[in-house]
Amino acid sequence: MKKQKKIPENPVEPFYFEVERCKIKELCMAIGDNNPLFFDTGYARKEGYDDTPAPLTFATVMVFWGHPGLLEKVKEWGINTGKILHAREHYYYFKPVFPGDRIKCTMEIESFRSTSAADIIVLKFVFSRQDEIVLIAKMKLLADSR
Amino acid sequence: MKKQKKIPENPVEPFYFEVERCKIKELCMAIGDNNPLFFDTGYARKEGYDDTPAPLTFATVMVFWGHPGLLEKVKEWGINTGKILHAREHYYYFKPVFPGDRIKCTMEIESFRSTSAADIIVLKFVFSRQDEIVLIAKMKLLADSR
Amino acid sequence: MKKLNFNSIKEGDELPALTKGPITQVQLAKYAGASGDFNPIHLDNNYAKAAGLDGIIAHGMLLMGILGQMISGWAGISAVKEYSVHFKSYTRLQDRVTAKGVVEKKEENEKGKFLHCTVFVEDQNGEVKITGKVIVQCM
Amino acid sequence: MKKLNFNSIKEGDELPALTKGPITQVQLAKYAGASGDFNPIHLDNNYAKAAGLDGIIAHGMLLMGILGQMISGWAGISAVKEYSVHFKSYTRLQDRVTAKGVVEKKEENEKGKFLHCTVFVEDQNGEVKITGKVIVQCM
Repeated sequence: MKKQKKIPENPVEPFYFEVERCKIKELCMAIGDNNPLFFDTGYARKEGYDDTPAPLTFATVMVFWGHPGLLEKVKEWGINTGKILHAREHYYYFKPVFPGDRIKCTMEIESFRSTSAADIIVLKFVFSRQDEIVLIAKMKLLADSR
Repeated sequence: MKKQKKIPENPVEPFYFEVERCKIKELCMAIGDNNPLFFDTGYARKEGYDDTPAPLTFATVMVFWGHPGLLEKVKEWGINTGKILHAREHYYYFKPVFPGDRIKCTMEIESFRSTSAADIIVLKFVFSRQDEIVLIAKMKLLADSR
Repeated sequence: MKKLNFNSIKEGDELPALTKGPITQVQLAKYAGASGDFNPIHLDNNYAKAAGLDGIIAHGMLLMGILGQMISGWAGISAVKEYSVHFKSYTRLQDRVTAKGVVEKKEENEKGKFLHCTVFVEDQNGEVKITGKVIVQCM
Repeated sequence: MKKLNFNSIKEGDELPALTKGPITQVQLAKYAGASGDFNPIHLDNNYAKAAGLDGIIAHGMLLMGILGQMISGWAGISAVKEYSVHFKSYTRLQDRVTAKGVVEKKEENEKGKFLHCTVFVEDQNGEVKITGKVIVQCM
């Protein structure tokens, strides 16, 4: 029997993420990207940046560390997070993100569709710094709906 | 045949570690210590601290992340880092460590002894903030000497 | 600040490929620690098997990160305006992966000069792991 | 700032025990990410076996951290003046561990009032993983 899905309109309160130097470095080290732009403030300044910018996929860090309970939330809606597939990830870049930034993250559910096999959910995250949008991320998830 | 060990007098240059909030939180989360003292600046201030203090075993974070190539160095001395045992760890606390601190770490080899079975090495780390010692750590390692 | 020169690039040009690997459990632990994604299917072989997989799989986002390294290394990070991927197949321990791309279309409009590229990551057997699109702004 | 009251504590008093576990691969990945200690014997079962172990072992420092949680939770962190441990035996996946301690000696001198404690961590079978000593300053 299918469980009732309760997808709220405003699923989570906006949350904040303080960008720290170590998370930029650690993400690049895990990827294996040793571009000094991400590690060396002096180098980054010479290149014309205010500081070492966050790499292209930094949104992941801001979401998982900024809201460690997010998947639990998704589970509360009746989504089977034990069998979830990350289907798509889409970024729109407006401004670089730097260490010291306090980034506000607002999440909304852009779309939700439930078929006999899968729940298809698109989460939209808007990241802003002092009311200026720096990044938008969309994440499409497929969960087993049976 | 035993490899020649070359233990230098000043094995590594002093290195610096910038204490960031996330590493204090992450260490406590990994340990499973959810004392708000380590997570909540407001709570820590009410308790009479300047900010969320680093937990008792934070030296590990400062050594491994502050000097990621340290074990490689030890290997260069001819120590078998593939078969190394952490035998003892000893901390002397002088002042709490807080987010934002720039900690200087000076390492010396307190003792080195080589037997037919093991190399026994004691590393001493002195952590200081603006020339004030905040923490001393001693780490005893046993490595297979054959 | 690195910016590509629009005039020196032709449609059909290949982006400089980037090969990595083999993927190890240590790398996945590093990625988990950095990203905060500690889903055990990336860390615990028994858990992954119980979840119906052959074994541990890499974080899809690690692959997107590797592809991102190729892109930002080529174009400069602030030149990248849009980047998206589809996750196609799992990446397993010991896989070697190569990030590749091609300039599909050059576009010049009132907002500037742009390159539309397709990008992807494949493994040592040519199996495609992720495919994506990037829009890069040029000088 | 938490401080223990010297007069209300007797030699032989037990510290409040703290039980944790089971130890999981996810926890070891979290510990590796936090500490920066990515030694594969804590992360990769095949590597651990090739190194002559039964399988993955926990970071000794994780155990010292758990014991440290027990100590700082009891005494307040700034009261702890000295803390040392010996690593006695390996901790494996699925082990449940309990941190314990006892006040061995009360000491009052010109520097203040101190408690000398012995502390240790044992697993579900009573096997001792680490033993240690702590010096705590009181009011």
